[in-house]
Amino acid sequence: MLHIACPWCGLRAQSEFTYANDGTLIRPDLSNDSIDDHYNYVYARDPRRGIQDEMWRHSAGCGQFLKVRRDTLTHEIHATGAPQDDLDVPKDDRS
Amino acid sequence: MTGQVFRNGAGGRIDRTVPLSFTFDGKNYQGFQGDTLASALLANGVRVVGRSFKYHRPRGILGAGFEEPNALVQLGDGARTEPNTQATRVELFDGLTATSQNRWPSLQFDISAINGLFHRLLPAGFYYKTFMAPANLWMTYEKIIRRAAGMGRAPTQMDPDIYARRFAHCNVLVIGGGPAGVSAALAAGQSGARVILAEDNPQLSVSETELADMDNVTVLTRTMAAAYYDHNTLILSERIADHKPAPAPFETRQRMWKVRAQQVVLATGALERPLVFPNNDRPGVMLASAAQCYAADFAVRAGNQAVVFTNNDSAYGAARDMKAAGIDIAAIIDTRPEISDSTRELATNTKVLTGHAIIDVASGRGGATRGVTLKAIHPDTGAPKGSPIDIACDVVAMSGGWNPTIHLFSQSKGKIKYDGARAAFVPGQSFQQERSIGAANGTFDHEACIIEGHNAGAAAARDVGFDAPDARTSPSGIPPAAQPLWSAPTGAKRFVDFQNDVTADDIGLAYREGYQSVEHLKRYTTLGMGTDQGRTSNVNGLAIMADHRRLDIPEVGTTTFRPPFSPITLGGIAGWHTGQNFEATRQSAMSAWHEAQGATFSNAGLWRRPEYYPRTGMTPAEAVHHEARHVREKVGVVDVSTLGKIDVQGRDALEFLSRVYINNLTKLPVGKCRYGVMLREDGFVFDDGTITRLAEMRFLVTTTTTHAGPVMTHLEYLAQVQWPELDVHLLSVSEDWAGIAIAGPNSRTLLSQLFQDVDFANEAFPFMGYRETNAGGVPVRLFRISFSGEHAYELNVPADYGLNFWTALLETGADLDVIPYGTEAMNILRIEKGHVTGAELNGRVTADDLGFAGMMSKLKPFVGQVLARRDALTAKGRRQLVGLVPADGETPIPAGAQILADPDAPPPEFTPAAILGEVTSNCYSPALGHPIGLGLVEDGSDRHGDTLYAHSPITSETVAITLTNPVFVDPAGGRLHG
Amino acid sequence: MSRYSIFSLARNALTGHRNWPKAWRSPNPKPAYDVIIIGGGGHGLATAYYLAKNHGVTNIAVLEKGWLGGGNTGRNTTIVRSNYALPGNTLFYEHSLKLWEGLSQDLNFNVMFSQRGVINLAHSDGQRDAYKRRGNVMRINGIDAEYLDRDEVADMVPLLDTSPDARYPVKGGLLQPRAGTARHDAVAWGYARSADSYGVDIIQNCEVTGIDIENGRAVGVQTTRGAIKAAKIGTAVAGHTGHLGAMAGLRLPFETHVLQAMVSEPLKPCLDMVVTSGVAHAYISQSDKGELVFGGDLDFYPTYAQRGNFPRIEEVVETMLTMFPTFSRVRLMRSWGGVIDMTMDGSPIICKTPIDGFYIDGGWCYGGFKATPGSGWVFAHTIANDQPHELNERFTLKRFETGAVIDERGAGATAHAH
Amino acid sequence: MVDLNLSRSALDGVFTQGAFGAAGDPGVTLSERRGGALLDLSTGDIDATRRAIATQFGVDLPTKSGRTATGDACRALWTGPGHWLIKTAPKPNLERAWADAARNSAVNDVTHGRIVLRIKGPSARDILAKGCPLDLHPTAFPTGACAQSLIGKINVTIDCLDADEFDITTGRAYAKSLWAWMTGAAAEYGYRVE
Repeated sequence: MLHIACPWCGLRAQSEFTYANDGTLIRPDLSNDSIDDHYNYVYARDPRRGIQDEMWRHSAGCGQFLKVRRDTLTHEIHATGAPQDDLDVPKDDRS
Repeated sequence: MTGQVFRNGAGGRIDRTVPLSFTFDGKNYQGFQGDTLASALLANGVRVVGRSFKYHRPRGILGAGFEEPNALVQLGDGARTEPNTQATRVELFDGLTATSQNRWPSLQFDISAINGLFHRLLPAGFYYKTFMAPANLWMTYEKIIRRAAGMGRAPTQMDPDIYARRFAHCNVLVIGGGPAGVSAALAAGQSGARVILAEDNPQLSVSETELADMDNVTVLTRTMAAAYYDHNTLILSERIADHKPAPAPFETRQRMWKVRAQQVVLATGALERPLVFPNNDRPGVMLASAAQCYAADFAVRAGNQAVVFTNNDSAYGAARDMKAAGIDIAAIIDTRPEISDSTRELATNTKVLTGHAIIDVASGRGGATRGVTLKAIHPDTGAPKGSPIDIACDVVAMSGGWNPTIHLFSQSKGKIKYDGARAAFVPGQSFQQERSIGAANGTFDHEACIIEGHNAGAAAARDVGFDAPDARTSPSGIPPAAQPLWSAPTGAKRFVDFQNDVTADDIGLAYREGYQSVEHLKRYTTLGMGTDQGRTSNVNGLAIMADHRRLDIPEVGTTTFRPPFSPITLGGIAGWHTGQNFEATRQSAMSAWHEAQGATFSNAGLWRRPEYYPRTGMTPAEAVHHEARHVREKVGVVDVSTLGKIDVQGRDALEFLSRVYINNLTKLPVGKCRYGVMLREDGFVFDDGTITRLAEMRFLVTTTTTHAGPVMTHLEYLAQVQWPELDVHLLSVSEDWAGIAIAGPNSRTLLSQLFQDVDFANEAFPFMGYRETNAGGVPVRLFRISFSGEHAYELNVPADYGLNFWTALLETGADLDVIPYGTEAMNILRIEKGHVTGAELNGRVTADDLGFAGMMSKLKPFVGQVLARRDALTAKGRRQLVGLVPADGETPIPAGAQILADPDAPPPEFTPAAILGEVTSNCYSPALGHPIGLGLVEDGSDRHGDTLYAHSPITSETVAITLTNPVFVDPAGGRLHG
Repeated sequence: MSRYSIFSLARNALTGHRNWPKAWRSPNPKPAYDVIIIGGGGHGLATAYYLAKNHGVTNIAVLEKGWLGGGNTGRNTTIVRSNYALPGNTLFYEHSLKLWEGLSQDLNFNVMFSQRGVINLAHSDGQRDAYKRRGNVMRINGIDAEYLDRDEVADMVPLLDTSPDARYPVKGGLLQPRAGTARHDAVAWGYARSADSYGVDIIQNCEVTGIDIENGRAVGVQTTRGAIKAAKIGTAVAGHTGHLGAMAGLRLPFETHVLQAMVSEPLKPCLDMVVTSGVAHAYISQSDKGELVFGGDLDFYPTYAQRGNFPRIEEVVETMLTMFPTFSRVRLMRSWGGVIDMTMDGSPIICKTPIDGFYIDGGWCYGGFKATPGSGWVFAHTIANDQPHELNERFTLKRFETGAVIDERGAGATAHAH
Repeated sequence: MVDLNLSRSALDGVFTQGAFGAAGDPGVTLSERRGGALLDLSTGDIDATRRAIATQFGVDLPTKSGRTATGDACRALWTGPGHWLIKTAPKPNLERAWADAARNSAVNDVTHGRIVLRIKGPSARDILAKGCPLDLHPTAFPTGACAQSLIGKINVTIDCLDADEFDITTGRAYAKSLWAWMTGAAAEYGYRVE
């Protein structure tokens, strides 16, 4: 069972969370009406055998979405943060 | 103590003051408190306890614990019966009943043993090569195969017992209560760390009062560590009441622990390997450690005269203990050409034949062992040579070396490695926060185990910040005894996997046919696929395959160790959450009232909703029609509490909603509602509902019952992740407000009577209007919206008042003839009005398909807008919402029918049948007096007036239907607006 | 190929089964082939077999990174059915089912296709109608289907809880009598043996590490056993299609997820059908060995690790015991996980790609095993003719761009809800 | 005219008082808490909101996750970043007053949408651990801690009032299921209902 460090609530069990989406997806701007750009947002994915950023939700906790950097080969979690956080920046240095 | 002829008068860990009666295959026996079923059977001289899977050969007890492949019994009967139970792990209790398995008609005479005669026709994988002709007979063959397979019988009555699960957290979890594990738990416990120690046996191997006195240490006995998952989560299965005839009242039978441990210490011990030689499955052939265990722990002699057969030193200790218990050791047969002096000292006064091996086991009555034949073996090749020697015996105690129990280590993703000196796989690099110690780590020396345990326990505690005792120095340099693997190179029926009847020849056949990878070997021969999961067979099987392939064992590889370590009950895994408790149930504030009226219920997500209220003298259908008709004629109330309700507040609430609904909302004033539709990002319709502007910056939006959760998640995702700059606060208030719809011509009068301070006149409170009032101190929200198509309102009150308002409406409206109606009537009313719900909102329709194109704002961007423009979503030929009426005006439209032009068209070959559409909803319309339906039909909007067929071959119904406008009742909306 | 039969078995018994030939050769890779199939599971081997048998293409290598059938072929719950509702799926899966019906004889290898019937339980009126709707599509397309009422279900599945006050009462069920189960490993072995007999090179322990593309055309692969050239390259690598696609520079509408399955200890026959429940996702059958075989939903997070976690096992077992309460004292023997390509509409992709000579067969979501023969058959057609068969012309990558998705569950563009 | 102001608990008629389950000293006492008000507070401006709440309720909203703060007749539970559950004596029109006054924040009166169960006794932590994945050891979840988590499959807010005393808040519609879970879990320890 995974244990995920919610950036707000601390380390919690997998059953409190739901996986939401690829964590790198940025929705096209509202003014953007390109079908291609929306296709890429909605459908295209870059599979990562290894470390990838994901969006999860602490659905049975604080309800917040969080970014999770996780290894898809080992299930190790290397970092978590708020949705807008850059996980490359160490936690203490994030604004 | 009659009958326990193989029990010694003294010794062992049993309590002779507590005699216990039990039955096996209907026969009565006696044992003692502290016995296992296996030890008690052996004490009574019961040798044959089961039949093998394929050849139905008689089998006896091989081991003394987890490793047991043969002695599987059907435990108990009736509701508490339990198949495939290892007799070696069943604690004896008074009144225990057990039955042997996989034999018919009896254990002594098993018809299927005839399979043994045809064994030449039944090599590994024989079924892949035969039973193919004639093709239509396979299902018959299969029935016979199925009947022959299986083992125990599943219970057919409800399990009366209670199972529980629980979570636990600790700093250090120690698995295994042997010397190493206890030592580790002590060291970790002394540091103050929170420690859990789990041991499968009823007691720890060493009595340890210091451990028991530590508040920070939890000792769980009768607890098997079943699985090791990610992030140091382990599953433990605790047997609380299995050693009793039945649990006490309210007592839990088994408790499954889900432990999150910061550090784990695995002290899971080692299991002995059998040796592979002809007829090594005869009852009486057992593991040396098992014979030793029965002698030492249970004071049971496994037989009268034993031959010990070994390739390593450990069996000499077993021989000593067996001899001490009174078993005559006829000889120790050692495959090694030489043994050390210290080893030989252990066998003083016992005949030792080195460089020899057993090449056959003779059987007597019932198949039990009565002697062995030996030969000298070639020191390099292991091939038998010279003349045979016969020795009479009724026990063969064999030892092929030891396998560290690395299952949990392997499950933890630790890398295992082959240790040639120990001839075994041992833990290599750990992956998680884990340490393996003691025999599980290939350390077999008692003192070394204790020190290794101490050091691991202390280090684990130190790693999580506790001040733990210092490491002790291990008496290193104790070499493991040389234990070359040995198996007889030839001879019939050399069993490798006892439970699945896999022989060395089967492995040879797999090799010759190319099933050489370990996984192919396993799958082709079924090696290691029994309930014991290959505990006694895997390494021997690998060694034989390696030998064929002329590879070293590690080059052959191993199969993956899958959870659970040893089988665990399904009841224990599910705990509370089965049957009625499978999932939570959501109830509205009026649920109890509906129940009291005898309503039937249906599930909508987790909610239970009343379908209709029975009426005396009416069939269910008549009652439903009555409710629907009554709403059109008078007034009815329906519980709509289950609709999703989301409170949306903030400076940007309007902007946010404009982005997620297709509607233009900028002109929605405070005090008004609007019907709204949401698309998914992919452009298809997601959900519909109403949007009400409660205040300048506050909205209440509703969702369908089943989509409430997904819609909330969707909105939160957008608000939190994609548009964090918007000031918007979302809260699900579905359960805060009870919802009641009041529908029908009399609804206005009814509400006017109840809320006298509200002006219900059309101008003051028009269709799609919203009003708030306060009734006796209770805040009330009134919406003039309609799902039924009638003049109607929805009323929201804080949920605790819901039941009171419901009954108040019924009381107040008694003169107006108000009745309650359920979801069935509601469904009829909305079909009559052409309103869509689940079957139409099927996740594959566009807004245009449902006739909502006009709602789609062109003035602003919204979610789904762009991908809704894709070719396939805008092409001609899409299915559109239509009304359906039977062409003859009376035949019911079959539910789930498909709509075609030609119901007699033959089935196609490669191009899908020409189906034009489907019936999505259907009912009898009391308002119209005939059946109606809704459907999605290709270009349906252009086909009004066409006649097609609603074709339902699955119910043998075909009905000519005419396509119409989907709004059957009041298409002009006079009732709504009036 | 030496023929298998009761007679050959008897003949070989006389020589102690010492003379059985290898089921397939283990050749070293040649420098070049007409076609390379990446993936030595059921789909890849079936593709090679049908390329040889139906299209006369025999200069083929099947490259397998591990052991044959070690991916999802050997990890599934062995259910075979064709009870689909949407055009594209219906006839494709039915064609596959028809191939299953003759497969043991075609391959001369008993794949133990057991047509014991699959029942989908309906737990509400809405679900009942939906199953009828699906059953009608099947019947109109010439596929067998029957609607059972509650009592008929209870007769066929006596241990199922069909009481009206159950948490999710059984209202009825959709039965496909010709559906059933098969022996999963045997399918890979049977195809391997037959493909081998046509001269197909089956190369195990050969992992593809790169796809060579020249001028927009795939010309070969890099492997752990060297570079191999080929005129055409097809992938059939359940769970890893996205990864291989990325090697060729394609971004695909996939996520890779783990699906767990499990078996109980073996029991005497007590469940004769395959039973699936629609409310709580679960499917259960009993193997010929007597084990109850069951599974449910994904673990619901992307992963390439063939291991799942316990919460899903708990939920599947909860569901199973809610359906079959008397199995409470039966024990779980083994659980495992397989990784699967989840597409954004739940339906597979079998098509040419924008790269000439590079074809993909993937996106099987939960359902790849039953598709094995059909998938191989149409994929072989697609590779041989450089255009799809009618049966797979809808299974394109393009459909996500145009919106012509095949979304049986109506769950939309998510890769883990189908 | 009927009396409309009649509030009913979701657990009306669901339980009776008395001792149940295993014999002996009860492991816990279960009871429903009613009478107070519950407010859900969400803000994008934490400082301003804390000032406003301090003025209105005399409680200093906790900003650390999993913490509670107690004022005169009020208890505030941290339920998320910028999010609190405030338990207080009923005050009229809080929600409306707030909506008119505050910006970049929202208040909802959720008194009637939730139920609160109290579990108290030596077995309380063991019982909760049967369904709650939190580490409930007193060192990890001490008096004054709160958390949102699961019990069984039901979302709950757990408020640790004392060493062996907890208030469990959940959605009103789940009341019966949570009650069934609690009593089912407590039966092996014995429990009293008050």
